[in-house]
Amino acid sequence: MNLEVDLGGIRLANPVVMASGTFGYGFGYEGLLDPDDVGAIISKATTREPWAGNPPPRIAETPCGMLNAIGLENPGIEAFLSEHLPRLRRSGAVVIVNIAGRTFQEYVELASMIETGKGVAGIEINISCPNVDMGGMQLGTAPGMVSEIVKAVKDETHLPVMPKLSPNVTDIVAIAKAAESAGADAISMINTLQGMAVDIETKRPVLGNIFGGLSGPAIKPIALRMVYQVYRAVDIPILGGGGIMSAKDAIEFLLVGASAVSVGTGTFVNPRLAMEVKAGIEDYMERHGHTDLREIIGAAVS
Amino acid sequence: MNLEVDLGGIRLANPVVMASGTFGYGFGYEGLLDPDDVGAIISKATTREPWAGNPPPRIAETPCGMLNAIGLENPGIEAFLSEHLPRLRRSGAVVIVNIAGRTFQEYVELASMIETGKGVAGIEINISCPNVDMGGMQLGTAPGMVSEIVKAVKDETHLPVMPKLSPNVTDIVAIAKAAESAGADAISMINTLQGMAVDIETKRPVLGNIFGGLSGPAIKPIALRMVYQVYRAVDIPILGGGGIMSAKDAIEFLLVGASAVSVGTGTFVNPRLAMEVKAGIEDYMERHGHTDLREIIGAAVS
Amino acid sequence: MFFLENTEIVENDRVGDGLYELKCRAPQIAGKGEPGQFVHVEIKPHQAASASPLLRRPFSLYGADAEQGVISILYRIRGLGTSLLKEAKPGEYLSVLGPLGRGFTLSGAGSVALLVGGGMGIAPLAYLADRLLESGCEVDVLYGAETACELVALEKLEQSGARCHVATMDGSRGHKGLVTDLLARMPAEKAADIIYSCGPFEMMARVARFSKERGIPGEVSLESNMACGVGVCLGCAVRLKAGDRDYAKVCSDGPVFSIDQVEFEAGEGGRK
Amino acid sequence: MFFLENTEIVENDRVGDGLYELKCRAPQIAGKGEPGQFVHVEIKPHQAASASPLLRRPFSLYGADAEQGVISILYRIRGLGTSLLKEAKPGEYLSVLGPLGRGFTLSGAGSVALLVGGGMGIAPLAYLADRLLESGCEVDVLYGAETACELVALEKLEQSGARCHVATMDGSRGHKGLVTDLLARMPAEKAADIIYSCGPFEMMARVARFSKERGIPGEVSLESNMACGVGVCLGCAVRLKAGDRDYAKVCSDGPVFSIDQVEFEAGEGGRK
Ligand SMILES: Cc1cc2nc3c(=O)[nH]c(=O)nc-3n(C[C@H](O)[C@H](O)[C@H](O)COP(=O)(O)OP(=O)(O)OC[C@H]3O[C@@H](n4cnc5c(N)ncnc54)[C@H](O)[C@@H]3O)c2cc1C
Ligand SMILES: Cc1cc2nc3c(=O)[nH]c(=O)nc-3n(C[C@H](O)[C@H](O)[C@H](O)COP(=O)(O)OP(=O)(O)OC[C@H]3O[C@@H](n4cnc5c(N)ncnc54)[C@H](O)[C@@H]3O)c2cc1C
Ligand SMILES: Cc1cc2nc3c(=O)[nH]c(=O)nc-3n(C[C@H](O)[C@H](O)[C@H](O)COP(=O)(O)O)c2cc1C
Ligand SMILES: Cc1cc2nc3c(=O)[nH]c(=O)nc-3n(C[C@H](O)[C@H](O)[C@H](O)COP(=O)(O)O)c2cc1C
Ligand code: FES
Ligand code: FES
Repeated sequence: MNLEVDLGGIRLANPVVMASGTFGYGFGYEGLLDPDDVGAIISKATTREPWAGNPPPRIAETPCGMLNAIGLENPGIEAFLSEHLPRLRRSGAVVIVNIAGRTFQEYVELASMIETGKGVAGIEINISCPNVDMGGMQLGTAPGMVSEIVKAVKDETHLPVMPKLSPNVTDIVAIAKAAESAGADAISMINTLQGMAVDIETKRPVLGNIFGGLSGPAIKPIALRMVYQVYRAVDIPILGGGGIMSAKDAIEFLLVGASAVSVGTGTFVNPRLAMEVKAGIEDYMERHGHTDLREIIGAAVS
Repeated sequence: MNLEVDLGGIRLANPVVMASGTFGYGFGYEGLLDPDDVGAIISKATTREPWAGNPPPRIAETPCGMLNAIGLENPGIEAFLSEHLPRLRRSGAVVIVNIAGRTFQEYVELASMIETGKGVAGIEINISCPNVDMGGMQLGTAPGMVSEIVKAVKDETHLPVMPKLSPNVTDIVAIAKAAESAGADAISMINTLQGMAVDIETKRPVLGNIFGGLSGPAIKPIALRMVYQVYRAVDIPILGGGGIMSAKDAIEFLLVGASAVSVGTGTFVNPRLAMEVKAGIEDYMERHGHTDLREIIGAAVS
Repeated sequence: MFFLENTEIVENDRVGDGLYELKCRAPQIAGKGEPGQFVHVEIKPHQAASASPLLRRPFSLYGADAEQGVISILYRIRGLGTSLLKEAKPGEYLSVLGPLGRGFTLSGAGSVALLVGGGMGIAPLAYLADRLLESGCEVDVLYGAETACELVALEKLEQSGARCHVATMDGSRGHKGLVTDLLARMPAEKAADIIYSCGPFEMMARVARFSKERGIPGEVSLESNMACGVGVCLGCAVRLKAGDRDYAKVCSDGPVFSIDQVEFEAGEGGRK
Repeated sequence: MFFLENTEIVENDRVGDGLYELKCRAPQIAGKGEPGQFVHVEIKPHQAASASPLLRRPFSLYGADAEQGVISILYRIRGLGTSLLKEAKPGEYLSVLGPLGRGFTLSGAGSVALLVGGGMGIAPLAYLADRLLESGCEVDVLYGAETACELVALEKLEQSGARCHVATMDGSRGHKGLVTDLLARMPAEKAADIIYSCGPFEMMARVARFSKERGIPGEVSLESNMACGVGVCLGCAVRLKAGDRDYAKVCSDGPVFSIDQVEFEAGEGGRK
């Protein structure tokens, strides 16, 4: 059974990828999930300088979902490259680095620093960070802006570049196309939907940041729809996810056109989920008489 | 205890409104929920001519949510005015008519026909029907278009006009402001989020229409966030909803700025939900020492 | 006229592989529920405020005892809802909405009724057989299943006095093959005065062909995904005939339709 | 080092009004779990594939018997998760992740430990008392609750040999008032060698003041909403001191922190 996929130049032994921000730097679940068993690990968003993140509470549970407002807390690219990356490399994992910036220049610097760092398989551009402003407009929600960032990052690196799209947009297809034209090697989708929760006893928003990003099963129907739409519109591969809690969910994403799937919130619930998803995809393929993953990618799209 | 609210000129005895499309024409739950006990009833979307609707399956359940792709099946405005409206009026209910068109002209005609019909308290403009195109762009997703429709309808009627916003947009605030400037008396939000479901055994989308609208508790965090944002930006009252399943959920919407709340999918689960929500709001107000609903509207917004 | 009852579970027993029968105290529904009508059941584990599963689940009445005030349903484990329903224990409560929809038209005393059911389709037919027999009809039931141990309604049917003819796909009981194979064995003349059928689409399609060939009127019970169950959401639409412009609502125009109202020949997808 | 165990429930009993004690067979966690560490419990009614509640729920170890391979937690019904947890029956299975976090630093033999707990804060302290007594410490416990019948850990504490001093808000047992009122009654000199505390923020704030005044070192256990429980999501952040730039992770830097690491004076919000 062939589970290998090529995610825009990133070769994955299997299509199950750990979503950014939900697997730290690869070792939080040591003993339960080995970094080199999954298709790839996408590291927590890294910024040019260390970020402290948002005031607590940062987490709230919602029906079949959760809100997070971590606010990109991270130690900065230098600490990432010197401390976390070497350890991850030694594990044999395929590492994709998720980068986030406040300015154009930050993205460019991040990309060039990663290019020179060794052992990175690709760059995921976080153009969908919900709490960062750029030129008054929310980043990642205008095709022109996405196109410019992708171009700038591509110019700076030889690594495969994969923008991660925000679902908080009117026209996801326009954004995906802009990314493709700008030279993106693959597309990652979806990031969280912006939401909030309210405590009726204190009459205050639950999150310290008021707004947070909604993830988990609640958003799966929206994510599937967007992957389906984008798959019909672009030719580059898609890393699809949002609410994957089982192999069945992952297969849904493959059928609507994802070449690989990302598991995020699901890992918090079931730390071994990624491995179960991988095994479940194999079972499914066997049951349906498929020998190559490519046979099911996009099979439900007409 | 004063539960009365003024929804842009529509006087409601209590803030609980039956959402369009989820209560038919007011008599589906006869014996369980009386049309005149709720704040208002918003009738199923009515179009100029009868519409047959979408091919089945039209319904799919998703985690804490449901997708529907009814496709605005309805008997047309003439049948509505002659058959359904008179019966609803006799019940003593406050009736808001939800209208949907394919063209500008249709909205204008619908508005003028309703103006002359008797006993309607207001018009909800469905500018967020997910499966209707207008000039190549999805209706209700561009501020300019929303503004034009609101103006055209306002020109045609003396009734309070309330556009119902689509959440499938990058900037809900811009749309709400456009509606306000165009003369909208209130804002209704949110309609469903576009989503889909996949059957991995048949490898086909579940819905006959492929895409459908996501409603239910899954979308509540998104709806709350949007109401919060719009409340800060406009001065007209908001009818808020999306995923309300309990008085607690409804109070969350009031606290983020809704003057009244709409109950949709929740009625399918609990046909008496609207009455339980009303009672629960009263309990809450008593417990927190409030005597007027206005004291809690927007109380969580800073 | 229907009711929303908070019903106490009296019994919820495994009656076969993945098959359960649930009885609950719902006096109002039991007093009104006719064969072919269904109930819409809220499934909330331990009555907690969980929104998953969200929607109610529709099940045909398998029995309704007006005197005892008890209704029963027969169900197969399919997904989340039924998996949780099977864990509900006697003494716990379920919110049940019903009786809903249009049931079977009961044929008059002295007539011969032919009931053709497969799988869970037997549930409404078993209740129908009871009522037909009570009112003095003769009842033949063609009852199909994958294997003998799935014929969970057989005892009930035989006890009530129906003539049962069985088919199983694996031949473990009765005819080996499709239940509709048994139709060919029916007497060429006056096989029945009326036919009632519920089950898989292909089975009903064959029954419909038989009904047409023999000129025997009949009724079938259809299924569809449902939200409200009472006719307000328009979610359960089916196109009865390929050419129809309009859709019928399974929940309130049906679930029982006259057999000639429904076009089976175009296939299940063809009617969409 | 932690484990993911599919544990069989041995006991899940009501021990007070809205209070339950759950014991389950988790040999690996029982063999490793130290006082102050917690377990992260998946709550899936009947092990069904429902995603509501979604996240695991954190509970302090109330006991861990390495020989029997059994752990216990003491919990209060709060919302959806705990309401469903209380319905889980012996023989059913729960997925438990643990032991997680940094527990209390055990003080050496011969030392005197002062434990101050309120409400569910008693859970980790009761387990701590056990271990301290085993290793030859003297243990004073100041134990506060709303009312006498909520003092559910009292018997266990007394049996283990701890000296218990009780306060209830309604005066139904022990001192009437705050448990921290009892601090004033402690001997002015050498009240204890070390203080451990867990409970409401205000209570811990008073304990911290006492610790400072008397110059007795101590540790507190904090709470925070959690997603992963293992340090990867950064969701459980707390700012320990008002001026801090960085946040600490309750799940992996804590939940136990040195009492002087935490600034209580600015109030709970002040540290945000
Ligand atoms: C009028 C009517 C009568 C029925 N009578 C019976 C009966 O007597 N016994 C029995 O075992 N089953 C019956 N069914 C089917 C039963 O409703 C489904 O098996 C059940 O809803 C599955 O729920 P689930 O959560 O286990 O499955 P899931 O697949 O998890 O359900 C997901 C969603 O799909 C819907 N769904 C899935 N299958 C069906 C289906 N076949 N029909 C309608 N909706 C479906 C569910 O209601 C739910 O909203 C009947 C259906 C209808 C419409
Ligand atoms: C380290 C630690 C140890 C704990 N030990 C115990 C214990 O021994 N006994 C006990 O009764 N409780 C303990 N708690 C609190 C317990 O986790 C919550 O009461 C429980 O999660 C509530 O879940 P629910 O679904 O019933 O409530 P809901 O309010 O429905 O929960 C909704 C969400 O909020 C979170 N949440 C709610 N309250 C808390 C809280 N106080 N702390 C963290 N998250 C919360 C839940 O985990 C969930 O994600 C501990 C919490 C932490 C962080
Ligand atoms: C706690 C948390 C932290 C996250 N941090 C990041 C991040 O740093 N960068 C990023 O691109 N996405 C981040 N995400 C988004 C996830 O990578 C993922 O796209 C999203 O959660 C949807 O998938 P899921 O439903 O499987 O979690 C985060 C999500 C969560 C829940
Ligand atoms: C079956 C169904 C039909 C609907 N039909 C309409 C409609 O005709 N017009 C409209 O404006 N909204 C329609 N809606 C949207 C609801 O009015 C409501 O805005 C949405 O479902 C979110 O609220 P809820 O989560 O409480 O259902 C429909 C929703 C459902 C579920
Ligand atoms: S299920 Fe709502 S109309 Fe039939
Ligand atoms: S809960 Fe995830 S880091 Fe603490």
